[in-house]
Amino acid sequence: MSDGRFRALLWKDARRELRGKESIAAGVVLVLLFYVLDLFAFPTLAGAPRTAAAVLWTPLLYAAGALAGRAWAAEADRGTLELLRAAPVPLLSHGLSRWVVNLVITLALALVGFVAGGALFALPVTVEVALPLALGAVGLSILASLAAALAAQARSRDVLLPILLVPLAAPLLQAGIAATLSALAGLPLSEARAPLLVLAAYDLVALGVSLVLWPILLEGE
Amino acid sequence: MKAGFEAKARQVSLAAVLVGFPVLLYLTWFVAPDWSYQPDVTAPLTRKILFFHPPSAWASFIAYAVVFVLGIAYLNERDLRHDRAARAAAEVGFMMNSIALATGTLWGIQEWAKAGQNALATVYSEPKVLVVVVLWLTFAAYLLLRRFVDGPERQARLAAVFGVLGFIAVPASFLTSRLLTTSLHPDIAGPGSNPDAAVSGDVGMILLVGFLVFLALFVHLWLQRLRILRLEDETAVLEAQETDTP
Amino acid sequence: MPALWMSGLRKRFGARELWAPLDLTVEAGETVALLGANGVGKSTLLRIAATASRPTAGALVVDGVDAVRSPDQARPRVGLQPQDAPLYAELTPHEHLRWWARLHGVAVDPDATLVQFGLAQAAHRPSAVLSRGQRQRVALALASLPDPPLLLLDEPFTALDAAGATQVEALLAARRGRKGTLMALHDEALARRVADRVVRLDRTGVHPA
Amino acid sequence: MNDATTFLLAFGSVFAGIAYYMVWMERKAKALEARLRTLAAKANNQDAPSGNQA
Repeated sequence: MSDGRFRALLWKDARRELRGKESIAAGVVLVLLFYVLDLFAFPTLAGAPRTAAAVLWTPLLYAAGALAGRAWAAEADRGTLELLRAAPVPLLSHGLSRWVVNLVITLALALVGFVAGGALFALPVTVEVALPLALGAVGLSILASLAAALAAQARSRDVLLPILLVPLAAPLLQAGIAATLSALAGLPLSEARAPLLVLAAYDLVALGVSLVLWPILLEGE
Repeated sequence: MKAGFEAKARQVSLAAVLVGFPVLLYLTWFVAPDWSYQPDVTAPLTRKILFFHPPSAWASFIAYAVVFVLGIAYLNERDLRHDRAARAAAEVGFMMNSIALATGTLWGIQEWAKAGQNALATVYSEPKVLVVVVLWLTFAAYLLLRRFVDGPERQARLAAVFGVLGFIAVPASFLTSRLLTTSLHPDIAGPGSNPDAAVSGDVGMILLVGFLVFLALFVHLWLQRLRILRLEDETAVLEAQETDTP
Repeated sequence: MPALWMSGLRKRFGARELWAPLDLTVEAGETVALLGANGVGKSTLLRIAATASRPTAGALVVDGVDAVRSPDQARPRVGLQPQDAPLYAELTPHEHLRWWARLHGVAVDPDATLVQFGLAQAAHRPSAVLSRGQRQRVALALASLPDPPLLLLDEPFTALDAAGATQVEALLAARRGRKGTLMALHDEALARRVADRVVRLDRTGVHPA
Repeated sequence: MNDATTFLLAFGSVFAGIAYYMVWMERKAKALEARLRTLAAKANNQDAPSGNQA
């Protein structure tokens, strides 16, 4: 499929997300909400690396799911999936173009969380902390897009989406939190090689599997 | 014919279960090493759950593998019979998984309560138990997804897709926790004398018997559940025809 | 070579078989109207022809391409106006046309097309604010934009005023003799007036009406 | 919970649960098969006498 057509799809998905700017704004507010909640519970996170890891990862997991869900729900509700199924491109490209837009948004939210963590709780603003979040954001955007496309075709999709996403994201969260703990303990990147490798490997596996699953997921009855 | 083979397999697995469980009980009670007089073992009786928790957990892993394979079969051949078998396997697998989770929790509380740690958190962060929890969440999500999707074809297709994703996530979660626990969580390494770590001759043999019994139980319950689902579909068709004809 | 050739086509939802195996041919240049009661599966038949839905069994050839074995090759040869004319609420008709043209890799003059379909004043308003009739016209413009060998219209006249109806008839006239068109309709009189041939779909298959 | 009660609770609930599930399923299967026979029988005698093939 020529990349001109893929760029056309990217343009459509990006235009829909950026036109309203709602989803970026909603995502940022959603992430910051978690940090405000954390303020209630933890005046400081110094000396509490495990709590800090949870503070960094929970908003990312939830926001990635919510935003991916919003985009797919609109497609399902308005029947525009029917339009896409008649478009002269393989079904896979619709899944991928939506994922790429979702990836950019999820990375942006990871950045927001990263900065908020540094500003509010003086968590170290270092590559060691940033890299796991970035790798996690990549994996989460893939899994959230797939879970959202599943939930969009089911009833009570808002409840179902996190239920579908959490088990799939378990390895990501385990490895991500492990890498974050190593970073918060001030250890250099080389110390966190194992969890970072797991993160990167799981991202690749998720992407590979999504290439096979997208056409099945978006197929018309 | 397939149905004949299925009925026979159902009877054979039932026989295996009816014979197997008493044998397993006997082995657990009399042949297993008696831990009641060992100093650090506060719950000798409960430790005998050891012969039930791992076997039911392994049976639930097998169940999910069956769900995965049948999901792939459905996606290739789009034959709803594969999907019906996958659904039966998932429901029974979820039950097995719940048994594994319940027995694991009870055993963990009793076994590790003495160490003064927060028992449940320690129990569940142990890699071997954590994977049972993750699989339990995956099964729950799979069954909920089926419940919330209308239309047999759509339900079969989406369940198969989630079946594939879950089949990758669960082992990945186990490998991740196994890989990272040893390196980063020294303080939560399981209790010193982890019973199934030092698997002596008898314990190993009984564990194997336990696994075979639970496997036979899974096969029987799966085929029985499949029989019920098939009968329900057939009656639904006949009832539909009954209302059609004037 | 026919624009659409269906033979022994079946579609099953769970235990329900929509129709007995059906055959349908739309010659290149022929406009066929498909009548049928609600719920008999007219939309499903059109979606199968557009490769947006998989048939349970049977042969489906679109403009010479086996659409069952290679749907991706067949799909660019088809234009589908889905039921209820779905559009992206955030995008304007103008953006829809430019986007669809780029997807098909064809050049288009959005403004001229919009004028042709009577959408000049709605050209730059988000589709969310358009009326049902206006959305219908945008969907028609999209489906017919690449002048596909096979055009599939699902209830094209619903929610259209007199001007809209004449635009559809103009579109059909422009394609008659050149390209194949299959329309799902309710009104038999209208069908006889605008189509070369009228067929009826029911549980037993497709029959001349 | 002392040792003995946990043990009995665990083993008891597991066995009771499995046994109940097996009995329930067998009974349900039998009921469905009976219903299927009556439906099939009704469908047959409906077709047979009047002989109206669908």
